[in-house]
Amino acid sequence: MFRSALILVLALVATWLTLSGYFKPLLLKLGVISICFVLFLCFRMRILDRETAAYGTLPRTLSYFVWLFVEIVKANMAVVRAVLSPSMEVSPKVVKVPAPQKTDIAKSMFANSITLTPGTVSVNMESDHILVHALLSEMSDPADFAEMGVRSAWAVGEDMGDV
Amino acid sequence: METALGYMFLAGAFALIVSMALMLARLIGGPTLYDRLLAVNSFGTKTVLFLCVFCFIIDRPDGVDIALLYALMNFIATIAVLKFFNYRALDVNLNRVSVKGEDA
Amino acid sequence: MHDPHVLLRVISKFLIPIIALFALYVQFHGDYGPGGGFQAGVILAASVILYALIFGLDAAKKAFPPSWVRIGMTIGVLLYGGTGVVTWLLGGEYLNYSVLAHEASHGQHYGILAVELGVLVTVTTVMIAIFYAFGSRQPETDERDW
Amino acid sequence: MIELVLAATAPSESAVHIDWLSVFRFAGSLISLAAGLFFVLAGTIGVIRLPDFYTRLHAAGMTDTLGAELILLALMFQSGFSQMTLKLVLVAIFLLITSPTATHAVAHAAHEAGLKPLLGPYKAPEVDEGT
Repeated sequence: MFRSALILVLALVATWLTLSGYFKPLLLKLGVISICFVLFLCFRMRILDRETAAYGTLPRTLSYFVWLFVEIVKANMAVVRAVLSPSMEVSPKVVKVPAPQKTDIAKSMFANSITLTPGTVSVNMESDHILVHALLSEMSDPADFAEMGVRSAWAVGEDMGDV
Repeated sequence: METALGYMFLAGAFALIVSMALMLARLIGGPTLYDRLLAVNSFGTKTVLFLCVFCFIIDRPDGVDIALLYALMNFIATIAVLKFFNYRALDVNLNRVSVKGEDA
Repeated sequence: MHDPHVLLRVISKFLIPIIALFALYVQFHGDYGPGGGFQAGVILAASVILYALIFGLDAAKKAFPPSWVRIGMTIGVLLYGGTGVVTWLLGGEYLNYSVLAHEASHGQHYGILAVELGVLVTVTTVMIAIFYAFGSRQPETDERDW
Repeated sequence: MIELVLAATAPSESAVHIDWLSVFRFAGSLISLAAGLFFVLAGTIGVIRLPDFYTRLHAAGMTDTLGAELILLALMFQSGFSQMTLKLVLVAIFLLITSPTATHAVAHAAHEAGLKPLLGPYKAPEVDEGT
């Protein structure tokens, strides 16, 4: 909990400086007061844990997002082609994707990555799999999802073996 | 070049407004409640983009704060409306794990 | 354990501190950009409301008790009015901040800070009070009625 | 006389000098703005055209991800290294986090409420010219 609080404070300081951009003494003092208040509020809400302070693995997350961005661009091309063609041939399909991630945060990262790539939307989260609705049937390949699952789990600090 | 830039962003703002108007058609005509919610959510995203572009045109960087706020409020509003329509009440705990939040 | 709202919980927990910090940023940068006590109060209340939406009203009432709401509503108004009375006692008009410090501009700064803080506290607590009142309402219609 | 001519030609010579950095920024923001608007409009057309709720989700997601990020990137190209760029990055991060979550929430609610997805191959109906 103390580690999470420390990480959260660092992230909040960065957010405050990004938002404010002024380095006047009065505003810096007010910033310290604000961060203390936010920390107090989080303490009262009992949400000071790894999920709130998910910044601990920031370098990994950033490099994961680079990989994800390429996937997003590829998927976007396919969806645009399907949507804008006059015949609009789509083949919606619902598949169950196994989600063996242990932590909730890794599962959330996986589900959000699935939704972020157009053409696949995570519809329901069960205990060991995610129900995914795919726009084109060739997008529902389990191997792609498995790779994305391993990589997204790695991005939030959970090692699941090789890609 | 300066005027070219201005016209470029004006055209961008106009295209965003057109796409928002088209989204309103789905909002009014959407057969189910969820279509309407989807349209509202997408409309909100476009509003954020429009605010960013508009602040750029009138050259007031403060406005990006409002766009940031709109992105956050859009999220909260979507969740609140969904929760209200699914449970007919706001007093429902969606969290099945303990409040402590430790991983089970 | 079956938990269908995992994603909502994780993302909301991530967002709540940032929304609260954003509220305080809006509060303290009222003289540099858009913002001020009223907007900041609404945003701060929104972070509590997001918590209440995800974790239920009972957890929210444990984190932000209704007694705080009652106290906050009075404290805010007292801060606002009290600043006016203090300036009055110091020899100025009601809410004439210039008399609060030796230099007029400093006094105005402190006065505005105090008044805006009063507005923030009042608006936050009133918004949360309204949400608690609405949220406690039990559904009148049955699931099959609509 | 010669000095006068030299003085007259000197400014025009410096005017030929092209500021490559601003040209690059202009081209970058033009390209990414055009691409972003293309994806936004394509997503909107998709939301209008596609047959059922679950398929419309995909079109809306297309707007939320690549369209939004590219338009914000176009603005970042123009604002350079300033406060505004950092704020635009923050807006982009928030959109990346909140929009898939909201999409998931809407889809999940529809699934819970029992809305059945349309499955199998689907083709747009032929436009009847006569009517």
